[in-house]
Amino acid sequence: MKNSYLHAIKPCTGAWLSLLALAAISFQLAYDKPGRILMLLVLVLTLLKGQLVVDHFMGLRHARPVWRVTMSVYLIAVGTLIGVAYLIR
Amino acid sequence: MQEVFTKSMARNIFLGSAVFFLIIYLALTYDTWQQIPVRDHADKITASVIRGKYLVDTNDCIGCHTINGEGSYYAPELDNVYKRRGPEFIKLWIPAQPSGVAGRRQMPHFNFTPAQIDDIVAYLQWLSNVDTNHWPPNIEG
Amino acid sequence: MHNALTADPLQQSRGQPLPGDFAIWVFIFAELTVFGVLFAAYAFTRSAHVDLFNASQLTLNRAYGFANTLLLLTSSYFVARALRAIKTGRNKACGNWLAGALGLGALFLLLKLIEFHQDFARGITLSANLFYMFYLSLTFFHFMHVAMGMIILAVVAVKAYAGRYTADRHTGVETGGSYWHMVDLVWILLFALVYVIH
Amino acid sequence: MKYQSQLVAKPYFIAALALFFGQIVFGLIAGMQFLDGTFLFSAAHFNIVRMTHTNLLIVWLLMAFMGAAYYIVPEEAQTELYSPKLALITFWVFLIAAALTVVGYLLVPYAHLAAITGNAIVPTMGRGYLEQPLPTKIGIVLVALSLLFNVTMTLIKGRKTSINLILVGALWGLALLFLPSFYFPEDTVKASYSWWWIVHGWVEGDWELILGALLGFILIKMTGVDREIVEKWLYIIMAMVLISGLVGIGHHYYYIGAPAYWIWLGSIFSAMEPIPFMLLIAFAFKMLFQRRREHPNKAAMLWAMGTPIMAFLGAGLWGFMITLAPAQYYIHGTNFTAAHGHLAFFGAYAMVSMAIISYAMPMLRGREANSVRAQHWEIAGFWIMVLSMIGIALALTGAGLVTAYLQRSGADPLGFMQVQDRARVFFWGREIAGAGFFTGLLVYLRSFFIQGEYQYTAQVKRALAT
Repeated sequence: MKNSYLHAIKPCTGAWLSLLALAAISFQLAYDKPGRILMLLVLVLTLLKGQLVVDHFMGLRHARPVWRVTMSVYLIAVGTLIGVAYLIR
Repeated sequence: MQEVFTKSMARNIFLGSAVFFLIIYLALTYDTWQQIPVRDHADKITASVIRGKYLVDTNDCIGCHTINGEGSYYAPELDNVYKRRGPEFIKLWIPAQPSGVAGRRQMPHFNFTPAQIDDIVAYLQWLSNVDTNHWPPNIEG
Repeated sequence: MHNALTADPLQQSRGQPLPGDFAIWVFIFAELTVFGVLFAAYAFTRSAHVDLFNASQLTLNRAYGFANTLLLLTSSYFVARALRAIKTGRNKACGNWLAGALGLGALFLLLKLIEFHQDFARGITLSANLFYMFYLSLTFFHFMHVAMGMIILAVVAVKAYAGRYTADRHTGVETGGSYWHMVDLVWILLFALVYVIH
Repeated sequence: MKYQSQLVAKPYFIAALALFFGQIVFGLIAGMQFLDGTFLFSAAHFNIVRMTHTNLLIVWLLMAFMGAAYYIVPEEAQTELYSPKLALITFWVFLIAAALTVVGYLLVPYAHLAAITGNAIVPTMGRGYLEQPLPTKIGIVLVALSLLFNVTMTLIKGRKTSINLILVGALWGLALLFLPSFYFPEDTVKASYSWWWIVHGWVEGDWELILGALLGFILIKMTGVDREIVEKWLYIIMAMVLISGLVGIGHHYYYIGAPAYWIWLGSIFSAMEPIPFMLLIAFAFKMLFQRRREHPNKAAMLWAMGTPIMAFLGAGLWGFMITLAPAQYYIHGTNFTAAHGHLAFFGAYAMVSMAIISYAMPMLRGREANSVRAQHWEIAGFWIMVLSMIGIALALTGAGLVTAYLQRSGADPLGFMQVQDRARVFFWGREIAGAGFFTGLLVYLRSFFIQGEYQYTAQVKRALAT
């Protein structure tokens, strides 16, 4: 039990550190010149962050695939809507 | 592993969302309450406007008309009637009712005094200046 | 990177039900829908008023947004750790992690209040312009979710300290945690949309 | 029926149906006045006919809800009603107050009625649905207090099921939400804003909880499905009502002078208001398919299944069509709103009232279910009324669209009366469908006069023969 517990921490900690790093990158990009590439980049980074939270914090990678897919579809749908809105200007 | 779905959690969600969204609504209402006097020029609500409104209410004008779209759909919108018809027309129109034209919708005769009609017109004038987010779409109401 | 993270040595079986009480998930999905529609409404309104949105966006203090992102991400991590702790039956550790998450949540609220205070001082209101309308609605609505999440986590923390959970029976921790992660998830999207993307 | 005191529900249900009959008569007169403006002009002007029509609706629904409460609360609490005598006194007070109010409407000019009932002291009159003079409003509060006292005391001494908690809680909400009717500010915009606390608060919030509780009760009784499942889903559905409906009130605030942000908040939240109705349909049919018994009262089952569907159609679908701000910009204050109002009030609240009446009345008359013949009449009434109401809604929708196209849009919009003349065919359609509805109501009421109870043996024999 002790052993498995130690193993179980790591993915969460890894996800957390990755999230912090991604947030820092997004924050840096906030000061860049506006542009479509930049916008899409931030959007993709954001969706990636979202999926990390869903998988590792919410723990949906252990849940029935349908739930994880539901959340992924949600993230992609919201991301697509935002992306389209920013591209049609 | 069996899915957990308890009645007590369902009840907590129900009560929680009731309180949660009530607080949000109250916060928004607080803001709205500050904005309304600005948007409807509350400083222009004179004694005459108040008397006019009382007449409009106690004669159940919204039993046939709409005011800002609320009321009944039997007779025209009153929000912008002041701008549509002008004060003189209204002052002549109200005492001349009912028209008695066969089959046409009739407006009752209310026995208003000229002073009362002035009050009603003052109220309608105030009403026409309320900021209703550009509604109605045109002068016909 | 993604692969390395998902390679869980525990090999926990997939096909588990949603963590926590199903009732909270109905609420979570409802809230995510509302936020999703709000985000889309923001984005499409912006496409009709790009200059207004870009100019107004620049008046926001992005450092606050970033700091709050770090706070929520970390508190979410703490909640995940709290769940790990209770899965090995350590009630006290679970409570401590939750208390830590609560502390970070409180910091988030404090920072957001300071930001709101500065906004109001500058005359930013719901009726100032379309951008501020969305900005204030979204962040206030999210603010309320953080407050709500903290109440839930506080209840869970108290129960954890009182030893009401065990390694086998800890649905409450999962329920509260799932809600908190949703609040975190929404903020990640909100931060990117309102503070960063332009 | 398990408790003697449930019998007090009977006069409430009978009065409810009598007032329902009155409501439809006045509805037919009002519909006629759209076609011939001089019809009954001097006897009862349109506004009087309309307020009688709408007030009778409110009163009969309240009668039915009260009857339902007096029937359900004791059975759920597994104890006799706290005071059946008080319930009976309350019934007569309410009925007489309602009758006097209608007589006042019909015999005294409205302004005069306002003058003699002290409206100058506390102005309350002249708002839609709340036209009642001050004494009637105070009477409503007293009646509500009596009801609340009675059912709350019953609940306290008995079993506290979720159905009962939701029902009694919603009755408290109903009474509390009525209190803003005594607040009528001089600022018309504030008056409008607060008027919706009552109207939206009732029909798109609190009454939906009552609807849920009544439907839940009927489904538990008729299908024999586990109470635990019914109740937890009920809580979830009711939570969705509040999540969407509380801020969803903003869909009334777009064009009345309230700030512009309501256009966004109202549109987004109210767009979700159909969700609880969809869930309610799924919920009702899930219970139906999982039923553990065949209840002989087929008519009640039909009402119970029809309610969520028609509620979804009227409140959900028709409501959604006019809820988004861009659509409402053209449709606000047209007969489209009336179409929604008719279909939603009937589909949700009139039908759930008839569902509980259909279920409870045979019990109150000492039988589990009515004879097959009576049920056939009732089912025929159901279909005629439902289809006629859809007809009314479609006709009014047409009339509303005529206004939206000819009066609200285009470079050269027509005036109000010209547009009304062009919509005449729809007003005819509404009146004809209204006559159909009246026929359906007569058929429905006829079913109550057919004696006899459901004969199991006859049914079994016939099933064996075929």
